Amino acid sequence: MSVQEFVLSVKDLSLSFGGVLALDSIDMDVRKGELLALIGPNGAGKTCLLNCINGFYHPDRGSIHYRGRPITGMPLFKRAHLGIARVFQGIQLYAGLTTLDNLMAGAHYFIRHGVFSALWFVGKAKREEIRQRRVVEKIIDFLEIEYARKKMVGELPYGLQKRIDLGRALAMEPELLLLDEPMAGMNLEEKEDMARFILDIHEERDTTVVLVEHDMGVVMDIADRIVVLDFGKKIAEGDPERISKDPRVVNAYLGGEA
Amino acid sequence: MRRESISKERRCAWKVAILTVATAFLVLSASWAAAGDKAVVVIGHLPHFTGAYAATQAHYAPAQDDAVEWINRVNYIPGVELKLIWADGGTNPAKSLAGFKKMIAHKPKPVVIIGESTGIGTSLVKWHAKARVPDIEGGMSQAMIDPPSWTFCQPPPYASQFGAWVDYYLKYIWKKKTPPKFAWLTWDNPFGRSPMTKEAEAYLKSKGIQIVAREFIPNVPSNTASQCMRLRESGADFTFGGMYPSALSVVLKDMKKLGMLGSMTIGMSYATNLVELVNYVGNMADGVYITSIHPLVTEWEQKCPMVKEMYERNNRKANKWIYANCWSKFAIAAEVVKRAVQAVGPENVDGQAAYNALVGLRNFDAWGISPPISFSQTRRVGMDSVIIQTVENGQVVSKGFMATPDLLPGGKDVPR
Amino acid sequence: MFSQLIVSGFLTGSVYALMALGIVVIYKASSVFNFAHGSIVAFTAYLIWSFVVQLHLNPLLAGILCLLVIGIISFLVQRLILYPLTGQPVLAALMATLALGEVVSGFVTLMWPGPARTYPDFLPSGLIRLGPATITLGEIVNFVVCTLAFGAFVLFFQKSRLGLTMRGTAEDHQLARSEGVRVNRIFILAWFIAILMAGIGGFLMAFMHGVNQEPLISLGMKSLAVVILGGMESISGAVIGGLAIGVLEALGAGYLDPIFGGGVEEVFPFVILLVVLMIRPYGLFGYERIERV
Amino acid sequence: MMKRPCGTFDQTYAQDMSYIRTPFRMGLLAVLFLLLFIGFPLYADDYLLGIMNVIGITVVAMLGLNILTGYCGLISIGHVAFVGVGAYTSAILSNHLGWPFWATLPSAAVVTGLMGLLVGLPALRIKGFYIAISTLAFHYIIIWVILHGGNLTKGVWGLPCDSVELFGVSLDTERRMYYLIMVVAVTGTILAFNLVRTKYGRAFVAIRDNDIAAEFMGLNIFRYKVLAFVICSVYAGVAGCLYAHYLGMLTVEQFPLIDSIWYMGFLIVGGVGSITGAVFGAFVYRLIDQVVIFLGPFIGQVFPALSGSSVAGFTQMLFGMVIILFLVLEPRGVNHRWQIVLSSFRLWPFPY
Repeated sequence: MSVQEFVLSVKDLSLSFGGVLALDSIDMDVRKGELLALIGPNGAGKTCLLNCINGFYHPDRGSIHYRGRPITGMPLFKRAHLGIARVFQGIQLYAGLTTLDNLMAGAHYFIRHGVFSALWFVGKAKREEIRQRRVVEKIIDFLEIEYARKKMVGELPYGLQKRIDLGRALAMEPELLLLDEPMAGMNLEEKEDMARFILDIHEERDTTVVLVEHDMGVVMDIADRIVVLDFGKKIAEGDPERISKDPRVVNAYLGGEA
Repeated sequence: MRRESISKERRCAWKVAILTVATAFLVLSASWAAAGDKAVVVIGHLPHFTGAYAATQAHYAPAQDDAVEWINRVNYIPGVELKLIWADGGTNPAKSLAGFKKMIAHKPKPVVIIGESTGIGTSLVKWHAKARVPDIEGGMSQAMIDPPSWTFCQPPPYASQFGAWVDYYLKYIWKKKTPPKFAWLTWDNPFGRSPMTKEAEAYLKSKGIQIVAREFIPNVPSNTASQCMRLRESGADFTFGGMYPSALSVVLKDMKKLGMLGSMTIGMSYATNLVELVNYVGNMADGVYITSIHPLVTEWEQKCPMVKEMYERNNRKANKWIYANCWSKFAIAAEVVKRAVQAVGPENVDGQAAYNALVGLRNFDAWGISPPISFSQTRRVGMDSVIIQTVENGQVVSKGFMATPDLLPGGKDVPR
Repeated sequence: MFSQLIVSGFLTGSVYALMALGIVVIYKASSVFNFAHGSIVAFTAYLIWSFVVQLHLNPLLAGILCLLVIGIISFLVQRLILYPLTGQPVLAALMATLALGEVVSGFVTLMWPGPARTYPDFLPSGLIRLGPATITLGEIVNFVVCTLAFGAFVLFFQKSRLGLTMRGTAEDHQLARSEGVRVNRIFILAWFIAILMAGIGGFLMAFMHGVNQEPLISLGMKSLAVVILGGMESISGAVIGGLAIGVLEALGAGYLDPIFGGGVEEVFPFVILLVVLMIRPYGLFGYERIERV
Repeated sequence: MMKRPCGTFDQTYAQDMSYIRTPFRMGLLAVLFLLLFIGFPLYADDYLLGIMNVIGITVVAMLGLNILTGYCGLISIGHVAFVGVGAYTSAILSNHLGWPFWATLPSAAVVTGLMGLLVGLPALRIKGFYIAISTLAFHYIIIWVILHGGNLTKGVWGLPCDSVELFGVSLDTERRMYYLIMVVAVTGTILAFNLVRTKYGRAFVAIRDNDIAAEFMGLNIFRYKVLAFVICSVYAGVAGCLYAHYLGMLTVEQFPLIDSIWYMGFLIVGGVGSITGAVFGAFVYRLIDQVVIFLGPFIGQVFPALSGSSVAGFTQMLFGMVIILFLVLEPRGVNHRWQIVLSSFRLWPFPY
C-alpha cells in the first residue's frame, strides 16, 4: 500500500509516565475516508494515543505521519491547522462563550483578519466574521442546536454540550476527526442522535474519523475497521466481524488468561 | 427563585432607604452646626493619616484642631473665623489629588492649603498654580520651587541642610588637619536622595572633602550589613542622608553588631525625629546629628506657651515634637491670612491675597517654633538656617542655629 | 564580607520563611491566596504589644488572650467573608482578602495611631563571633524561635490527627466532606495557624523596626515573593524560598549595589524570581500537575 | 444572553452581530453621548469634571487590564507600572524632545506595548498565579529603572510634563481636558467592544476558560497571551500618557504597587470579563475614593472626640468593608446586577 492512501500512520509509538508504559510500540494506520474505531478496556491507552496524535503528549519513541508528512515534533496547534480535530472525553467547552461563539472559536483558523481591523470592526474583519458565520450556521443547522445558539454553554444540559463539542470540532473543517468517547454518559436516544451525526459527518463530508467508544453495539454498527488496545499494546486490528470473534479481544474484555 | 430574588431586592431597597435617611440626617445636622457672625476664611490641610507616613503624621491630627481652635479663641485674625478643612492624602498621589480637588471645590474656597509630603507636593505644583491657591509645604524639592510657583516650602533645601551640616562638622567636630572623608548614607527613595545634588557635591569638593562611598538603604530595610561593611571599608569620617527613625534604627543596630558604632559621625536631614530614634535604640543614637527645623520641646514650651497650653488643655497624647511641627505650619498660614485680611479686608480674602501676603513674609519665626522664614517674588524656600541637634547620653540636645548655604542650582554659595 | 552577608541573610530569611508558611497553609487548605498577610502581621504585632506592654499582662495570659483573639478573627474571616464566597470565582476570594487587609490596617490605624511602639529589650544584647561573621544574640533567638515554630508546624502536620485531616482536606474537599470532615472548620483552623505564624513573624520583626505598621506590612508582603519562589503548595518550598530571598537580598546589596548605584536589594530577589520561574514555572518545589483531557 | 423586545428580527448576520439593534437602543446611546459631551460639561463644575477626568483615565487603564485579566484570564498586579511607563514615555518625549501630544500619545502606546511584549514572553512557560507574580517582579524592575533613570526620568526629582496642545488650543483646564479624555475613553471602550466580539476576543476567552482545548482547536496560545499583554499595555500606555499630561508632574511615587492591586480589585467589583464591567469598576473605584475623602472630615465633624487619624483609619476600614460587602452580595460584579436590572426592565411588566 502506498503512503498516500493513509491519512495517518503511526509507527512504533511508545510513551511512558514515570515508570508506567502507557503506550508500547503502537503501529496504526488510518486510511483515507474510513471510520476507524479504537477500543479497549479502561486504561488501555486509547486517550493517550489520541493525545499523541494531537500532539498534546510527546511520545518517547516512534513517529507519526499525517498524509505522508512527519508531524511527530509539530506543536499541538499547528496540527489543528492541518485539519486534525478532536472531540473530548469530558466537557471541554469554553464555558464563558455562547454556543455560537464556541463554534466560531473552533473556526478560529479560518477567520483571517488583523487586530487593527478587528478593533474598528470594519472592512476585512466584518467581512470575514460574517463569512465564517454563514459556515458556522450551517453546522448549527446540521446539529439541530439552533435554539441554543445564543445561550452560554455552561448552562446547557450535558447531551447538548457534547453535541456542541462535536460542532466545534466540525467548525475546524477537519480532515481527520478524533472522537474520544462522544457518547459516554448519554441515554439511548442521545446516543442514537450522536451516532447519526457521526455517520453523516463521515459520509456526507467525507471526513476520516477515529472513534474511541465503549459501547460495543455502536462500534460494531458504524465502524469500518477496529483497532483494539490493551495495556498500551495493540492486540488486534480488523473489520468488526473479525474483531468480535478474536479470542484475545474477548479475553481482554472479559479478563482471564491471554 | 424569582420570589427569592424579589424579596432580596426588597430587602436591599430597605437598606438603601435607611442609609439614605441616615446620611441625609447627618448632613443636615452637620450643616446646622456651622454658624457664626464673623467672616469665615477657610484653610485646607492635606495630611497623610494612612499609608507610609501615617506613623508620623498621626500627630498632626490633634495639632491641626488645636491650632485652629487657639487662633479663633484669641482672635489672632481680627474679625475672621478660621475654618479648617482637611482630607487624608493616604500617602498616595491619586488619593491626594482627589482630596485636593475636594478642598478646592469647597465653598468658600480655601485661601491656603498646607501640604505635608514632598512627593505629593511635587505632584500638585501645577494644580495649586491653576487653582490659584498657595501651598505651604512641609517638604521641599527642586520641581516645587523652580520656576517659582504657588508652592512655598517651609524648610531649606535638603542640599542646603547638607551644606549646613558640612559647615558644622568642619567647624565643631573635625579636629584634624587633613580633610575628612565623606560618605552618603541615605534612603533609596526620592526623599532620601534629594540632598544628593550636583551642587551639594561641588560644595563638598570646594572644601577639599572627598566622597568615599554612596550607600543606599531600602525603604524597609531588614538587613543592612553589606552597606555598613562597605562604609567601614571606605573609612568615611562623617555621613549625611535622609531616613525615618525606624529605618535608621536598623542601620544603627547593624553598625553596633559590626562594631563600627561611633567610628563615623552620622548626620541626617530634619525628618529623622531624634526623640523617636532614642525611643527605638536608646544609647545607640548617641552622636547622631540632625539639621532640625524645630527647636527642642523644652525650648518651644517656654517660647510659645499657647502650644503647651492647648496640648495640656485638650489632654493630648501626641508626640510633642511632631505636634509642634504641625503648629508651625498653621502659624505661617494664620500669619498669612492675617496679613491678607489687613490688606484686602475679611470679605475679600482669597488665594491671590494670601499669595501676596506670603511673598511679603519676612523673618517670621512661626511663633518661635522654627527658624525665621522669609519668602519673596523669586524665593520659595522659607528658612536659611537650621538648628543642629544631637543625642548625648540618650538625651536630645540642641547645638544652636547654623546658617544654610544656598545650594540650589545657580545659588550664591554654589562653587563655580 | 561574603560569610557575614550569608549569615545575616540567612537569619533574616528565617523570619520571612516563617511568615510565608502562613500564606502556604491557607493556600493549601482552601486555594485562597491571602493578600491580607502583611496587614495581619502588623496587626498581631500591635496586639502583642498592647497585651504585654500597655496592659502589663503576664506573658502566659497574654499568649492565651492572643490565641483567643486570633481564633475569633479566623472564625469571623472564614464565616463572614470566605464562606459566602465558596463556589464563586477565585478572583473574588482573592479580592476579598485584599479588602480584608485594608480593613485590618484601618483598624490598626484606628486603635493604635501615632508612632511606632517598641517592645522592651528583654533579649540579651551580646555579640557572637562565628568565624569571620558576627551575629547578635537577638538574631540567634529569632532563628531558634523560627526553627521551633517550624518544627511544631511540621510535627502538627505529620503526626497529629488534625494535621493529617487537614492535609487530606487540602487534597480533595469533596472527598473530605463525604468522610464527615467539617471542611469549614478546617479552613478556620488553617486561618488560625496562618495568623499565628504571621503573629510570631510580626513579633520578631517588630524587634527590628519597632511595632510600626508600614514596615511590617511591607515585610509581610515580601512573603508573597517567598511563596512564589518556593512554590505555592510546598511547605519546604516556603522555608527554602524564605532563606533564599533573605540571602539574595543581602548578596544583591553587597555585590550589585556598587555597580548599579544602589537599591538593588529590593529588585534583585524579583529578578531571580523571574529567572527561576522561567526554568521551573511552578516554583522551586511546587507540584507540576500532569494535564489530561 | 441579550433579550430583545418582540418584533425585532435579524435579517442579516451583520445585523445579528451588531450591538445596537433597536431604535430605542440607538436613542439611548444618543442620549448618553449627548449627556456625556454636552449635558454634563454644561452644568458640572470643575470638581465634578475633575472626578470624571480621573474616572476617564481609569476607564482606559481598566479596559486594558480587563482584556488581559477578564478576557484572557491572566492576572496582572503590575498594571500601574505600565501606566507609569506610558506616562514617563510621553513626559520624556514632550519634556526633553518637545514632541507634541499627537506624537507622544502613539509613542507612549508603542513603547508600553513593547514593554508588554517583554512582560508577556515569560507566559510561554509560566502559568496561572505565577504569571501574576512575574508581573509583580516587573513592577519592581520598572519602578527601579524609573527611580535610577538619571537625567532622563529625573528619578527622584519629578519630571514635569506640559499640558496638551491640540490645534493651537492648550487643554490646561479641567473642562478642556474633559473632552479629550472622554473622546479617548469612549473610543477605547468602543474599540474594546469590537475587539472582544471578533476572533481575538473569542480566542482570549477560550484561553481563559480552557486553554488546553483552545490549543487543540488550533490556537497558538502563547501568541494570544502575548497579544493580550500587548493590548493591555497599549491601553495602559494611553492612560499613562493622558495621566502625565493631565497631572503635569510625574514622580515615581505616583505609581505605587497597591494601586495595581486596587485596579485588579475594582475590576472584580465592577464585573470581570465584560467591557461594561470594567467601566463600572473604574467608576466605583474613583467614586469610593471620593466618598471616603468626603466622609473623613465629616465624621470628624460629627464626632469631634475622634481625632483625624482615627477617622482616617475608620474610613480605611470602611473602604475595605464596602468592597467585602460588594463581593459577598454580588461576587459577579456590579455589571451582573446591572444586567439583571436591564433585563427586568426589558421584560417589564412581566416577571419572566
